Amino acid sequence: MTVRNEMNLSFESRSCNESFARSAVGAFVAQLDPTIGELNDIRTAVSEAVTNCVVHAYRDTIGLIRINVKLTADHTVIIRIRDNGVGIEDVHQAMEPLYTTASSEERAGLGFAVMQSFADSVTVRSKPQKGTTVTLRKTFARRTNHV
Amino acid sequence: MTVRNEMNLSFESRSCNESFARSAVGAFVAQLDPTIGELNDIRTAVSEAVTNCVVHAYRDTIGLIRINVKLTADHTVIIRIRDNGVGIEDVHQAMEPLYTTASSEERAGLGFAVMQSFADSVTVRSKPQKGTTVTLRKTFARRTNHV
Amino acid sequence: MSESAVSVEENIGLVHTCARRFKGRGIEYDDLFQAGCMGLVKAAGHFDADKGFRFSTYAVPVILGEIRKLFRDGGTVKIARSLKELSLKVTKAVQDFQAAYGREPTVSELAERFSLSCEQIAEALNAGQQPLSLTMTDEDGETQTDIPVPPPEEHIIEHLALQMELSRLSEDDRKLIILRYYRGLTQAKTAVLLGTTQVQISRREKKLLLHLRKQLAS
Amino acid sequence: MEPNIRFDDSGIRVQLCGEIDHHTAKDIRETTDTLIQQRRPKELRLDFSRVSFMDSSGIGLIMGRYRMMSLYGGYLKVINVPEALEKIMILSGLGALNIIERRENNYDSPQRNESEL
Ligand SMILES: Nc1ncnc2c1ncn2[C@@H]1O[C@H](COP(=O)(O)OP(=O)(O)OP(=O)(O)O)[C@@H](O)[C@H]1O
Ligand SMILES: Nc1ncnc2c1ncn2[C@@H]1O[C@H](COP(=O)(O)OP(=O)(O)OP(=O)(O)O)[C@@H](O)[C@H]1O
Ligand SMILES: [Mg+2]
Ligand SMILES: [Mg+2]
Repeated sequence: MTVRNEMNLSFESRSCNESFARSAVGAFVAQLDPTIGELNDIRTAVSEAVTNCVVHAYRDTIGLIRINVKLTADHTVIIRIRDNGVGIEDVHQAMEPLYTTASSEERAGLGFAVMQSFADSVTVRSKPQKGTTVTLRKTFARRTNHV
Repeated sequence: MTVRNEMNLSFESRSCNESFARSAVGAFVAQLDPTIGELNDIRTAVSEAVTNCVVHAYRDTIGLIRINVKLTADHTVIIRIRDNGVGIEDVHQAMEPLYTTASSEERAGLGFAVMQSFADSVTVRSKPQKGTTVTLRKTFARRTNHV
Repeated sequence: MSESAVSVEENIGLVHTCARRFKGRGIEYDDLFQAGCMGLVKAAGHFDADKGFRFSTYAVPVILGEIRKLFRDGGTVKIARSLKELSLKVTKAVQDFQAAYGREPTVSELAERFSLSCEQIAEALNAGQQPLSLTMTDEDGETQTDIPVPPPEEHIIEHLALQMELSRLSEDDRKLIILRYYRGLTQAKTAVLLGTTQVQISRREKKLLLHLRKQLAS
Repeated sequence: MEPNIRFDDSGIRVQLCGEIDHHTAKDIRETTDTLIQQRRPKELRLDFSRVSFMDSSGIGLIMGRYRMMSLYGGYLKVINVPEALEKIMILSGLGALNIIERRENNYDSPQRNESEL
């Protein structure tokens, strides 16, 4: 896996940054010349991960969200979204569709399910009181008429 | 000057990142609800500063370019573009319109002039062999029906 | 078929939950719901309760998978006109392309079509998916693009032709012009810097300007 | 994005597309220079109508082609400059070279003489 290009982004956990984050990641990933659908998938998955940092990791506080994006030579994008928030006790349970610790706020518990549907793979590492790292990975179809 | 929102971006000095950089900064600055023209001004000024890092600061090497963007409560955007490249001996001279050290590459020597014209203010700090920091500042016109 | 076949009706709530998630992203709720129902029916047909999963665990990804397909066509919501128009055009182009070639266009194919960079297409899509206001909206919902007319800007630098002519001048003459017209120094100061007198600078300057004007006019 | 190239009586017209920056200028430069060297046109028209962004790299590009055309005894025209690019065109002083036409005129007219310069 040769990394061809890489970027780092960090910003505060304000909800107005959710759309910025997916836009910035989208703009970077566009270098791999994905299809519209593929780009949408990435943007949606990133949005879920970032929203989780805003809503859960830092709850009523403002903390730093860091994103690292790597583009590899084999048309794969690897996106790491990190926070230093409250962390997750039981990652397996948290990833279960419809599981949420914030049902009172009308959260559906669909975030991880959406990430899993929209990315090729999702891995989560978390430590209570330390923070959470979500890694999304997606390989774009190669096209012959690629520029 | 109260900072309302802030972000940091870093990426390698590859020319393909020039458009990504102005795109990401543009997406962030869009939060201040600039007009299309104001947004274009910012994108142009950022493009100049980033291109200078790619072309001059890191010349035939690849180095890190770091961008910090602050949005203040009074509708001002402050953008700092930093490199750890070759630096500039005489900043005053470098900022002179039409001055360029790369005329053989068809550079016009207009980068700083464009930044000065498209941003409200431009400050440059540089140390030979250490690197350069360009700070762009622009205040957007307030509009009453601002969202 | 499993004995414990699940009822689609009883689980329709799952579809609503999933569909709600994508509201306001440019696709009609009903379309989201219809796609989700397709997923639910599929999931119900294939579900095997003996494997120990809850039905929702199995069905949600299938429902989301169907909804996801909808976003392959893009879509628009209320946004600033220019961006909206673009994303409308992009959406239309995606459809046309798909009809013509039987596959989705790549970003660069669209970029080429619209004379934009890939990043801008990405931005246009962004615009199509969530309200990003770059302009003002009137009472009646008409959007009005606010493109400021740039003030008739002074030529803050001398023009290019002049630059070319300057490069043909002698070192001293060039310095004279630069000090006087780029740095805005007085004739007296320029004289000091060039080690001559103000009178000489004045004369030389007149001659040079005449010369340059002639060259530029030709 | 490949520039679209057209030949006609009065020379060559190159339709530029998308964003012109340091990264994209390289290809445009190579394409146009090959054309100029191979065909030695009397007139080279760079059509900016589909250019959505340009920074000073674009100015360098225009200047370079201007010089090159002069070298071969021809001339350069920059046509259909969109409003968004006017600011940078003015700033660059390119206006003084008399090579900018906001709207392309008499595109199909074969009579085009150098006195128009
Ligand atoms: N970054 C995080 N830090 C701490 N806890 C998290 C984080 N991300 C997810 N969680 C926990 O995992 C649970 C499930 O997350 P998921 O995104 O699937 O659902 P949700 O955020 O609760 O609801 P939805 O995403 O549908 O609005 C959350 O309720 C929360 O308890
Ligand atoms: N980040 C930097 N690091 C080192 N040197 C720089 C940097 N930025 C600018 N310079 C120096 O300042 C000079 C002027 O910069 P400016 O951007 O105005 O013109 P240019 O880059 O040479 O040409 P143009 O921007 O028109 O293509 C450059 O030629 C270079 O010598
Ligand atoms: Mg969530
Ligand atoms: Mg420059």
